[in-house]
Amino acid sequence: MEYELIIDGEIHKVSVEPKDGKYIIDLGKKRIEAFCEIIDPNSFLLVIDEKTYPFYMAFHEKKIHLSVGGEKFVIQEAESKKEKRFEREGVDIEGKKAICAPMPGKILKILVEEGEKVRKNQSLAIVEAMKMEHEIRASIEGFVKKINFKEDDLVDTEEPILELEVKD
Amino acid sequence: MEYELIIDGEIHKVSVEPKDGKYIIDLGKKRIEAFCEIIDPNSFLLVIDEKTYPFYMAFHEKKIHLSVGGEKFVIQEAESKKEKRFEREGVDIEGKKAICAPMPGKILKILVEEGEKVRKNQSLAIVEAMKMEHEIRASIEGFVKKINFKEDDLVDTEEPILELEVKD
Amino acid sequence: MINKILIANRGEIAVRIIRACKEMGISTVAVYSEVDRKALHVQLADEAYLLGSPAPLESYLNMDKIIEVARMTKACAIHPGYGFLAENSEFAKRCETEKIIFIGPNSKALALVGDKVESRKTMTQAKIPIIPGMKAKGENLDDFINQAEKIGYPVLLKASAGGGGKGMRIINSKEELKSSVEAGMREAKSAFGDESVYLEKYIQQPRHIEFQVLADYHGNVVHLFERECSIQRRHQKIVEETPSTILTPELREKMGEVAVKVIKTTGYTNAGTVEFLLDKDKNYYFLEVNARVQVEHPITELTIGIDLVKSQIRIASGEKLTFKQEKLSQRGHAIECRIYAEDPENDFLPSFGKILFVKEPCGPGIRNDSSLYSGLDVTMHYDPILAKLICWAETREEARKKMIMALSGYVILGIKTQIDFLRDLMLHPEFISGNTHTDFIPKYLSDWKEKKGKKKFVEQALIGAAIGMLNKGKKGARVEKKLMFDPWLSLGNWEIGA
Amino acid sequence: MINKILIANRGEIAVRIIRACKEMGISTVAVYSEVDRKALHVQLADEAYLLGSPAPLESYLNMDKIIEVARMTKACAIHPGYGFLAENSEFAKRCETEKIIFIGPNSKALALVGDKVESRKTMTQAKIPIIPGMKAKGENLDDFINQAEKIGYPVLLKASAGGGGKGMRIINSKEELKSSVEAGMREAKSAFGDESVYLEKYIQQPRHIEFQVLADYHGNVVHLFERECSIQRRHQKIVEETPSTILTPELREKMGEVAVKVIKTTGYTNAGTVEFLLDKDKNYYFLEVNARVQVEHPITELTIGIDLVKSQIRIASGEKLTFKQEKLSQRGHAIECRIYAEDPENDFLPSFGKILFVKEPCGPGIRNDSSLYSGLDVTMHYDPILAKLICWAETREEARKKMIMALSGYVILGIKTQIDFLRDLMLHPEFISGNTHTDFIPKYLSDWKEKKGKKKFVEQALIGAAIGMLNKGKKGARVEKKLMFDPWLSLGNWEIGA
Repeated sequence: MEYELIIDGEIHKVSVEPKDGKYIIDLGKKRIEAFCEIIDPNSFLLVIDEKTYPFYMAFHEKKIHLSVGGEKFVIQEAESKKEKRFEREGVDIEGKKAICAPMPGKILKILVEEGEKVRKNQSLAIVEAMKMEHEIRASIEGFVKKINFKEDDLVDTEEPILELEVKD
Repeated sequence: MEYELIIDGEIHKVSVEPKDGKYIIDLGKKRIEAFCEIIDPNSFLLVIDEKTYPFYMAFHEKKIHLSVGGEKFVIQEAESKKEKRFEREGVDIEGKKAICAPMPGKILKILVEEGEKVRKNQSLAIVEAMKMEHEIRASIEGFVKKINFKEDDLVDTEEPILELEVKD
Repeated sequence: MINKILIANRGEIAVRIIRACKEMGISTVAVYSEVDRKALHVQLADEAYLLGSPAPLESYLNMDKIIEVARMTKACAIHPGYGFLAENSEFAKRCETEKIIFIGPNSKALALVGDKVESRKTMTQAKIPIIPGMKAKGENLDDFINQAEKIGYPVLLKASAGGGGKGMRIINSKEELKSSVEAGMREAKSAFGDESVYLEKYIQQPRHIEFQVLADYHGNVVHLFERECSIQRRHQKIVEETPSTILTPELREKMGEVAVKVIKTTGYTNAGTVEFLLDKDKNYYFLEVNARVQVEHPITELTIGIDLVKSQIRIASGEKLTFKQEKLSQRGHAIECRIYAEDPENDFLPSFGKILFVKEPCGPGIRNDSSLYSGLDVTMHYDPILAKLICWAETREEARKKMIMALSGYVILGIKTQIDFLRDLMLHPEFISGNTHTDFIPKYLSDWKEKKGKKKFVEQALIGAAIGMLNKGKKGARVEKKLMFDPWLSLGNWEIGA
Repeated sequence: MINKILIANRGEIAVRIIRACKEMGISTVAVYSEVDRKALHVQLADEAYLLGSPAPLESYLNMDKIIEVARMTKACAIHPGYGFLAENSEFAKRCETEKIIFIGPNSKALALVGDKVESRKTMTQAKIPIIPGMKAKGENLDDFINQAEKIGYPVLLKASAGGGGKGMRIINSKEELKSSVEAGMREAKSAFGDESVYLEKYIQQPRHIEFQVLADYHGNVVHLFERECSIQRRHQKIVEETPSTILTPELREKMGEVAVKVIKTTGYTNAGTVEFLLDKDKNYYFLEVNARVQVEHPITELTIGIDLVKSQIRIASGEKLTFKQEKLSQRGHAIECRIYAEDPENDFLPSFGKILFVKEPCGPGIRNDSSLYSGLDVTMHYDPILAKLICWAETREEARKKMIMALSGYVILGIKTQIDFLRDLMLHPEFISGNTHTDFIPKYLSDWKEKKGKKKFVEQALIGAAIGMLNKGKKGARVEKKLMFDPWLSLGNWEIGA
C-alpha cells in the first residue's frame, strides 16, 4: 500500500508491504525492512537493523497521534487534508474568511451581528478556557456573513465561530 | 439478567438490570443501586451510595479476573464449571484418575510407561518450571491407562499428564 | 486525632493528599464537580460527593456545599490543597466557627499575610528587608511622583490586593508614570474590586528564592531550606530546583533565619513559604508568604527527607514538630518541571481535549505527581496543570540529565503540552550553568518553536504510521503469527473520544 | 571512559541498569532470548540482539555469544546484573582477556570469595569472626565426629561449592551424623559436581544482616551501612529493610568496619555485599561476600542517597570514590518487598502465564523496579521475580504503612503472586515490633492461606463481574451515554492471550 502522509506540513510518500512477518518499506530514497511488535493497543516496538524504537500511536479524527524517540507527531493522510472545509490562512476564492478560535473554549461573548461591517482587528468574540480570556479579532475588513455559534457554546479550533466576507 | 457466579468455590446468585444509566442489583439478601463508570477497557469505577470502588477486570478463558479494594478474585460462571473434564480430587465414576501438574511447566521426564502398574506415591513424571523441578507422584495405586504428553512437552495444570486406572 | 479529612481540591494535589492520608490511616472524602466524576482523586478517595456544575464557584469554591459535605460525612478536617480556597481567610474562619480543622494557617495569620500592604508594614516594623517602596497605597498622583523619585526608576506598580501579575506595570520614567498609574488602578479595580496600587523598586533579572517553613502550635518554627523558582512564564513558575545554584552556605543560613523571623512575626502556623527576590548583588528582599502547600513542595521533600503534607496534618492535629533546625540538612539535588496542557508554539494558550494515551516516566529518583490516565478529559474549566515531574539525584547535573530522560519518556497523545519546551529549557547552556533569573524565558526562549524539520525520528514515525494505516484498513488482518492480541481487531479502542 | 555497555541480563535489573546508563549518556546494548523479544529491557535499550533459545545456557549464560555481540556492537563494558553470569569468575576472566570491562569485581577476588572454604580460611587468618566450624572440608567420618563435638550440636552441614541450600542439613546429635554427612555429600556431588562438605555451628533464629560496600581501584573502600534481610523463604530473601531494628550505633559501626576489612583482605573491587549472621546475643559471624549488585540494593540507595549502579559503572571506569565514610549517613527507613510469580497457597510453586492486566502503585516515597506490562508473558524459563517494590519514609512504621498501601494498589491479573501474603506479613505483630529472624516465615506464616470467606469486597466483586457479564453478552450495548469509549465494543482486547 502507498500512503501520502503529512508531517508538519510536508508530504511524505511511504509504501509498505507485509512479507514473512516483516514489512518492506519504501521511503522513496531508501528501502527498509522492519519488524513491528505489538505491546498493547497503543504501544508498539519497531525493529530496524536490530535497533529498537518503541512507539506509541492513537488514531483520532483522521489524525494519527504518534510518539517515538521522545518526539511527538501529528500525522494526516494527504487526502483527508483536502476535505478541510476552510482555509485558515487568507481568504478563500469566494472572498470569504472563516474566523476560528485560537484554542478550544467557551464563547463568553459575541460582539457583532450578522450583516455588520467590521474593520480589521475589531473584536468579534471573546472565548474563555482554563480561566483565561481570549479576544477573537477580525483578520480582514469586511462584513459578518454568518455566525455559527451563540454565547456559552463550546468551540474547537476547527469549526469557524463566524465567517466574514469581503465586499467591494 | 441473572448470573450464578462462583467465588472461592461458593456459588452466588446475582441479578443485574440496567436502568436510567444505573444498575439495579439483586444479591438475594439485598438490592443495591450502582453506577459503573468505565475508565479504560480494564479499569472501572463502581459507585454505591457515594462510596467509590475502583475495580480492574479481565475476561480470560471463561474466567473473570477481578481486583477490588486490594483483594483479588477469580470468578467463574456456575455452568462453565460443569464443563471441566476432569475431577481433580478423587477417582471418577469409571475408576480413572487424572494426574495433572501442580504448576504449568515443561515435562523433563516421564518415569512410567502405559500399562505399567504403579504404587501410591510412586514418581510418575518430573516437571520443571522457573528453574525448579517438581516430582509428580501417583495419588492412588493402579495402572497407567494413558500418557498424554512426552518429554519436553509443555503442560498446564488443567490437562492431565497421564491417567491412572484402578483395577480390582 | 484527625481520623477523616475532606480534600477540597482536585487534580494532582488532591491525589497527593489522599495518598498521605491513606498512609496515616486517615479516611478520605473527595468532592468533585460534574466533569470530574471519573477523576483520579475520586477514584482514590474512600467517599466522593458531587458539588455541582464545573464552574469553580459552584463546586471547588462553593464554601457552603463543602462545609455541608464535611458535616454530613463527619470529616473533622479539611485540606484545601493549593489554589481554590487554600488562602481564603474567610473559609479558614468559617471552618474555625464550624469547629472543623482547617489544615493550613490560622485565619488571623492568613488574613495578615494575604494583604500585601499590611504585611509590608509588619515586615518593616520587624526590620525584615523588603523591596524599597511605598509604605502605603498612594493617595494622589504627587504621592506617586515623589515616591518614584525617592525609590529611583525603574519602579514597579503593584496592586495592593493583587497577585498573578494583574495590574502590574514597569515604569521607566516620570513621563510614563501618570498613564501607568491610572491604567494600573483600572486593572486592579476590575480584577480585585479594589483600585489600590503602590510602587516598589523594580529589581532587574532577579532570582526567585523561597524558603519552606513549618510552624507548630507550640511555638516551634523551622525552615526546610530554599527552593529556587526563577524560571517563570508570565509570573507562573514552571521549573523549580533545590539547592539554589547561587546561595552560599552563609547566605542560606541568613535567609533561613529571616524566613523563620517572618513566620514568628506574623504568628503563622502550619506549612508556609516565605518568598524572596534576590538581586544581582545578592541582596534579598521579602516578597510575600505563600500560605499553603506549594506546587513545588516535592523538591524539598526529596532533599530534606520530610513529608510536608503529613507534617501539615500532624501540625493541624496539634502535634509538636519532631525535628530541630540543626538536625535538618539538604541531600542531593532535586528539579521539578510542571507539565501544562498548553501549546508553547501558540503563545502557551491552553490546549484541552481527550488524552488519547498517556505513558508516564518511572525509574529510580523519578517522582511523578499526576492525576492523568489514558482517556482523561482535560477540560477548560480549571488550571491547565497536568502533572509535576520531579527528579532527584546526587548532583544538579545528574538530576538535570535524569529530567531530560524522564521528559523524553513522558508520552501524552491527544493534547498539546510544553514537554518539548521543558526539555529544550533543560538543555539550554544558561540553565546548565545555573544562571537562572525570572527573565530567563523571555530572554532566551521567547521565540521557541518545536524543532520542525529538525526532528530525528521522522522516518520511524512515517513507518509506524504507515504500518498503522495498513492494518487499520484491513480489519482482522494479523500483523504477525504469534500476536498475543490484536488491536487491529478492536479499532473501537483507538478511536477514543468523538 | 565507558560509552557503551552491554547488559547481559533480563527483567527488572536489566531495566534498572539501562536507566542508569541513559542518565549517564552511555549507549546500551540489550541481549534477549527468543521468549524475551518484547521484554521491557529490549524496548528500552538502544540496540537489542537475539542470543538464542530460552534455555539460559543458550542465551543469558551463553558466554561466547554475549562476548561476540559485545565485540560486534563495540560495547566496551558488560554489566552482568545479578544471577546468570554475575558471579562467574570464568566470565570475568574472559572479559579481562578480551579487554572488555566487566562491571563487577576483578576475576581473582571473585574466584576467592566464591569458594566458601577458601574464604573461611582467609577470614580466619584476618581475624574476621566466622561461624565456628571446620577449617577445611572433612576427609573422613571421624573428622566430622570430632569436629561436631568440638563445635557443639546442633551443627549445620554445608557444601563447600554450595549455595541456595543444596546439600545443607541440620544435625542435632551424633546419631544423625553419619547418614546426614553421606546424604549431604551425595546431594553436593549431584548439585555441584563436588562432594566436599563441612560443618558449621548451627545458629538458631539468626538475623541476616549484610553491609553494602564500594571499593575503587585506588584503594578506597567505604561501607554504605546495613540491610536486614532476615525474612526469607527457603533461603530466598523476600523482604529487606534498612536500618535494621536490632543494630545499635556501636554495633553498626563495628560491623561496618569488619565489612570494610573483609573487602580489603580479599582485594575486592566494585560494589559488593558482606553478609553476616547475627545470633540472639548479637554476636556476628561473617557468612560470605555477594559479588554483585544485590536485588535489595534500592533500600540502600534510598536511605544513603547514592546510586549504586552508577557507582558500579564509575568504579569500573577507573574513577575514584567521591565520598568519604564519615560523610555517609542513613536517613529515614526503607523496606523492599519482592513480588514473585508464585502461588503462596500452593507451596509457593511458580505461577506463570499471560499478565492480563497490571497496574503498578505509585506515589511519593514509592519506588517500583519492575519490567511488567499488561500482556507480558511470564514464562517458566527464568527466575519468578516480577518486580521489587520499595517504600521509603521518615520512620519504619510509616514505611511499613506505605508498603501496605502500595501492595494493596498493586494489581496483577492473570497469574498468581504472593502480594497478599506480603501484605499479611507486613501486618504481622512480630514484624511490626521488628522481631525478625530467618525462621520468621516457617514459624509464623507456614500455614498462610488467602483469606477465603474473609474477603471484604465480595459484594463489589460480584456486582462488577455481573455488570461485566451483562455488557460482554450484548455486543454494542452502551453502558452510559457519555461513554468516552466502549470496551464492550472491543471484546478482542479483553481476551488477551489464546
